[in-house]
Amino acid sequence: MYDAAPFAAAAPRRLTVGVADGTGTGGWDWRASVAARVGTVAGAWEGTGVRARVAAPRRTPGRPRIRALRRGLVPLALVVLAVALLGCDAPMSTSEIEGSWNKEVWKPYWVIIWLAGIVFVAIMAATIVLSLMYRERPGREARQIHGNTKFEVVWTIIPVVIVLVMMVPTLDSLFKLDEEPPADALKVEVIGHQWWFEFRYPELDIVTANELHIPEGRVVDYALRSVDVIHSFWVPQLAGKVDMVPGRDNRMAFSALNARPEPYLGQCVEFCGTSHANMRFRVFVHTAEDFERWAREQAAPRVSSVSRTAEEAFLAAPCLGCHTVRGTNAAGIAGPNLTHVGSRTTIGSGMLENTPAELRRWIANSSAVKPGSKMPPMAQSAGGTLTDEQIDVIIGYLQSLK
Amino acid sequence: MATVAGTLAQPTHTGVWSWITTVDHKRIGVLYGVSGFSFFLWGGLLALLMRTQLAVPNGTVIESDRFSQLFTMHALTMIFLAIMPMGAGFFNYMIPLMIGARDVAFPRLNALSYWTFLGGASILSLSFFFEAPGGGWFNYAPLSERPYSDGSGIDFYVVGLLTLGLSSLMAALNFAVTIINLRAPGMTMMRMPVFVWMTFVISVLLILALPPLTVGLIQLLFDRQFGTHFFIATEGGDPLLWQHIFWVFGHPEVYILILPAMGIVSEVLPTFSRKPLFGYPAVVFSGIAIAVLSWVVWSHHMFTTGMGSVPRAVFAVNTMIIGVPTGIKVFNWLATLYGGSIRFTTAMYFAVAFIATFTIGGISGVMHASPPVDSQHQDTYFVVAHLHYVLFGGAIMGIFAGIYYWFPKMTGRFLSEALGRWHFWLLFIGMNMTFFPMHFLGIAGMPRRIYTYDDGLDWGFWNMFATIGSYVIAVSLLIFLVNFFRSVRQEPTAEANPWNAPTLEWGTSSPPPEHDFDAIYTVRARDPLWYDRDHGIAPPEVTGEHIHMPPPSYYPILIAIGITLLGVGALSHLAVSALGGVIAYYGVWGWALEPTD
Amino acid sequence: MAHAPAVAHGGGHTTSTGTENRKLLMWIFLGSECLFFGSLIATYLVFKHQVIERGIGPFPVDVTIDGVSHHGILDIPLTSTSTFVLLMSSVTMVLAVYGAQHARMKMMKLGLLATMVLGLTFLGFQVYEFRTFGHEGLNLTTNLFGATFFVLTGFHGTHVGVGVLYLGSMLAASFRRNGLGRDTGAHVEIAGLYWHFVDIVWIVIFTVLYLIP
Amino acid sequence: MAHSAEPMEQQHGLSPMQYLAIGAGLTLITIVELWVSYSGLGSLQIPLLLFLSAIKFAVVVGWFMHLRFDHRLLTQVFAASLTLAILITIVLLTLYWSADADSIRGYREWLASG
Repeated sequence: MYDAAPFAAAAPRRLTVGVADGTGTGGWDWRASVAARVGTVAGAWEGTGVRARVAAPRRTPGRPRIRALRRGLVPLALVVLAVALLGCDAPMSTSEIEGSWNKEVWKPYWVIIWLAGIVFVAIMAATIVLSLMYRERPGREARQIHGNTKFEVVWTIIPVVIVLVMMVPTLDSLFKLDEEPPADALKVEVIGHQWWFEFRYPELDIVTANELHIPEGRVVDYALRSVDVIHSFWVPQLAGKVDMVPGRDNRMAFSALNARPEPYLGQCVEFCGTSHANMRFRVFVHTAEDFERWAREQAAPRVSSVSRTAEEAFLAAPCLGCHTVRGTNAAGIAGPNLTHVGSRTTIGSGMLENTPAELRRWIANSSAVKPGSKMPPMAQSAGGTLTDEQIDVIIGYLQSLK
Repeated sequence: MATVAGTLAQPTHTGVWSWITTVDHKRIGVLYGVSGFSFFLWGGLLALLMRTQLAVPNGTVIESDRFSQLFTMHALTMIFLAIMPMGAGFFNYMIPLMIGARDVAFPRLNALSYWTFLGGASILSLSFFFEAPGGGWFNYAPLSERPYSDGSGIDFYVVGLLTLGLSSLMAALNFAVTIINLRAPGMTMMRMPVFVWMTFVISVLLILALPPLTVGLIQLLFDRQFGTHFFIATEGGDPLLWQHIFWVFGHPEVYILILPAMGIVSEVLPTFSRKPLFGYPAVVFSGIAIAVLSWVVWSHHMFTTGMGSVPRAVFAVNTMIIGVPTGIKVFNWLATLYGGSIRFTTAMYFAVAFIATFTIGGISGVMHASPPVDSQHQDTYFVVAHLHYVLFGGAIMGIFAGIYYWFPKMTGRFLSEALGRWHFWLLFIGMNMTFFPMHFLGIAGMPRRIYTYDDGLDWGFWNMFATIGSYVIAVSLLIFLVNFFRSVRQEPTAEANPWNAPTLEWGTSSPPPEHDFDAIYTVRARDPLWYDRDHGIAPPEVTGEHIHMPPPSYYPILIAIGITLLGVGALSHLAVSALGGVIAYYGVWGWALEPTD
Repeated sequence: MAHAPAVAHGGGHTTSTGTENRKLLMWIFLGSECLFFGSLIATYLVFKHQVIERGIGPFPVDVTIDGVSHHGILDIPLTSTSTFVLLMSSVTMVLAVYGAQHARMKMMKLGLLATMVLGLTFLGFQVYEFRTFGHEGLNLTTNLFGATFFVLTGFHGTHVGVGVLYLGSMLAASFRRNGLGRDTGAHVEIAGLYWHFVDIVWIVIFTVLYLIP
Repeated sequence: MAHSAEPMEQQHGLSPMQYLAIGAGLTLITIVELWVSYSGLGSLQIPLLLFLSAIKFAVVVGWFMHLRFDHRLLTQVFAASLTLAILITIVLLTLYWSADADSIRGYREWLASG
């Protein structure tokens, strides 16, 4: 029914996104994954002593109340499991606090998780205990109770109190997150395109794509906009998301807490069409000095050391219709700015590593790598106009644009 | 009961034509139920395909655009073609019986609702032969606009939903009037079974929530067909207006999906606990409170769209308050178990499991009522987990409780309890396997609506786990089908009130005669059959007077065909619309002049 | 008890609340319509200021943008006349209902006819207004004022059109041998509810769209 | 008992002459409305116009549609729906007229600046 063949044939070797500990190393080994996970869970169980408590009542079987309690521990175990997993360091985990926004989020979040956990355990336990205790048994009649006003009042007040307790930190964080950024905040415009991110630094005269560089500890004031459909800007470890809505000027401000060599991973989270799943980006957090250096390099026009003939070949190709290379007459705006494309680690909005081989695949026929890509195929073999030799020259040129 | 069926029996109609022209609420209920369940299986199949694609990172089973169509059609099918009609099936069959009436207020309108539903469902589902909509079920503009979705998919969405909306509106009007006006003598509002109450609340919600959706769909239709720019920002429109309008409808819609299940559970729990529902007024009023509050929370679906702090704070507070009446309901259900003598039939298993799974969905719902937390949850698998705990753990569990509970009433036969246990446990386990890990995936940062994800993000394990769970659900549904088809072939053995239940639908034979009751009950208490039993009151006497039932009519299906053609015309050629209009008008004319007595 | 069944189809008309089913149905339906027109009017109001801010005319009212004054396109005297026509149709409608309920068939038929004629006159005014606006450069796609205006008044006009068809069918049926049958009063009254509702919607639209600057 | 066996169709309402008088009154209010809309009363104008149209609305609903003489249930049904419609309109407009206007203007300026 579904013709998956064309896609399967072209299935790209995707970029693995391993972070510091070098996890993502190619093919997915589910056995190893299971083993690791079981280890984590078991560790969590040992750590909380749940297992011991689970085992204990087994020696005194019989009375339904005890058995019920024992079963009541299952939901408790689930909560422990959930908490154990919150700590897991998935590269896009929302529970890793690396940004000021996320730090603020977790203030109400912890309160709410605890309340939710307590309510969850209480209701699961009550359901199981009541179900077991009041099973039909010979000689026992159901008690014909219609209701009890006192109980109703009590369990109206309980959720009211819970909700009130949730509201206080929620509103506190909500208004804190919406505070005006300080005047010296770094201004960054984030512009959503189908399906890539454009980053502009109006004060620094930098335009780049798919790789955001920010200094550690300094508040960044983001203006979030879209030129086509609704996208959403999200780096889970740093901050929650804010949508990029055409027609609106959305703002968010936060700082990254720690500089580190590995990028933070971000992704569009509002469904935006064919390659929504492939609309990814990276955030590099530098120390103040490193950021200064990066900004200086990026603000410069294209590096002059590139070979004249390669540049001419590039400018003769259809590329300049959509791409800009500052210092040349390539000034298209439909696609990412390529002035310093050689300095980026990835291409295709975070899909491929920035290597000559991957660039070749991308330029030859980008939509074979990224479904729906707006960049038409360039290679003659895919219906474009460029020969393999021409593409080679262009790749060399692009790689040199550091 | 029904001892004198011989003198009262109407000629029983059989054959396809009798089903097409039927105006009997029980038959229409069966039509709704069977159609709804078929669409439920179809929607489930779409989900299995998606789960298969997502089982491993970089899956290559389904390509991107097809995947978008799958998740869009899965949602539309489950919401509009499965859960709502299955609910409508129960309303149709049970409401007149439960309020002691002989039919709904407008039997032909009831038939028209069903056939219009079938027309709208066909338009929506047959889109797979052309281009299925792929913008998600809330179909955000401007992705749904011409420049970004050029194919016919979104047009199928618009026309299908307009037709289905019309059908739901007619059904809701009918049930609102039926419940207000056709109650048996003595059945005051506060003596109505909770299921009837919830049906009433849902009808009111539908009547008030569908018009905003209709307006939004019309504006989208105009944008796409006539070049207006309601939702196109560069031309002065506003994409967020679509979101406001959609969620003004969409949030009440969520309660429209879950309240029938709450009603069913409120019937099943007392019957099998053998004691009245604990705190009946509290359960009823919290249902009403939920319905009222559902009108002032819609923007919590839009916390991340850049609304100001104050609006978000207001909508957050409103949303959290919904947790209070919901909590009251859960506590009262639990208190209904307390002190009971619980008989664990399959229906009761589903009802008790409903309390647990629905509570999980409720808790996660309150969690993202907090805008800061929601900024991390929104559009991730955490939300997918939440909504499936509400709609699968809530609505579907409740509906299965209803199926096992009322099957003997509807067919005169029992579903096998042994197979029922297998069905229940596999479904329960599969459901939790599928949806609970989605909480973890959401917290680990997995966005919803992605057709693929990279290796190395730590999402592989739980995705595989969830996929296995989805196949467990599929197996459990196969067991249910076996159970169903085995049972309907058996000889009818069910007596009038096999569960010893308190409500009026059990006061007539199983299955009920065409005229429902040989004699109309007088209601003296909230649990009429138990009250009569305990006070030694005999069932009402049959007088043998002639009971007039409305004759069958083919005008409903004729009008429905006209309405469907109107919609098809909007997708193809206006001449088809004109033809549809003429047919519909002719149908209405014939309908108006058709003698009903 | 047994001789007073709660439900009797056709003639009996005994209901739990004493309100006739069809009348209740129509009122609930009109409640639903409130939300329909409410949403359309809300859309109009949402865009009203943005249209002027964006500066692409024609505009509903007189505005001055960058020193250039633009003439408001709405013709209030003309619309006042059509509003009066629709108001009068409500008067003739209520007389038709009176006739139907008091078995004065001639009064009923004349009332229905007059209401239809007034309704068609109103539609005529609307067609004229739409055409004039078209000549002045305002159509569905010009700006959001055009879109919201035409969709809102267009759907109101559609309701008037459906009402004319409804009343016309009823008038035609009343010439049959047994007229509208024994429920004549109820039939015409319910049609009247619909017609009056269309009128009150126009009262709101007239104020919100035309009169309020 | 909620069950009432009274005959359904009571003939109630006004006489034809009274209906004509109401029609004349409605016309009069419309003329006043027109005068108000041209008068330039400033801040009073909009509330006054809304008030006058509310009177017309109420008169048509109350007398022409017989709501004053009918079962209270019908009034409740209609009033509840109307209230909800007004409420949603007000909430929506509040949302748009608060922070949103700036956000929309900001985007337009950004778009215009290329």
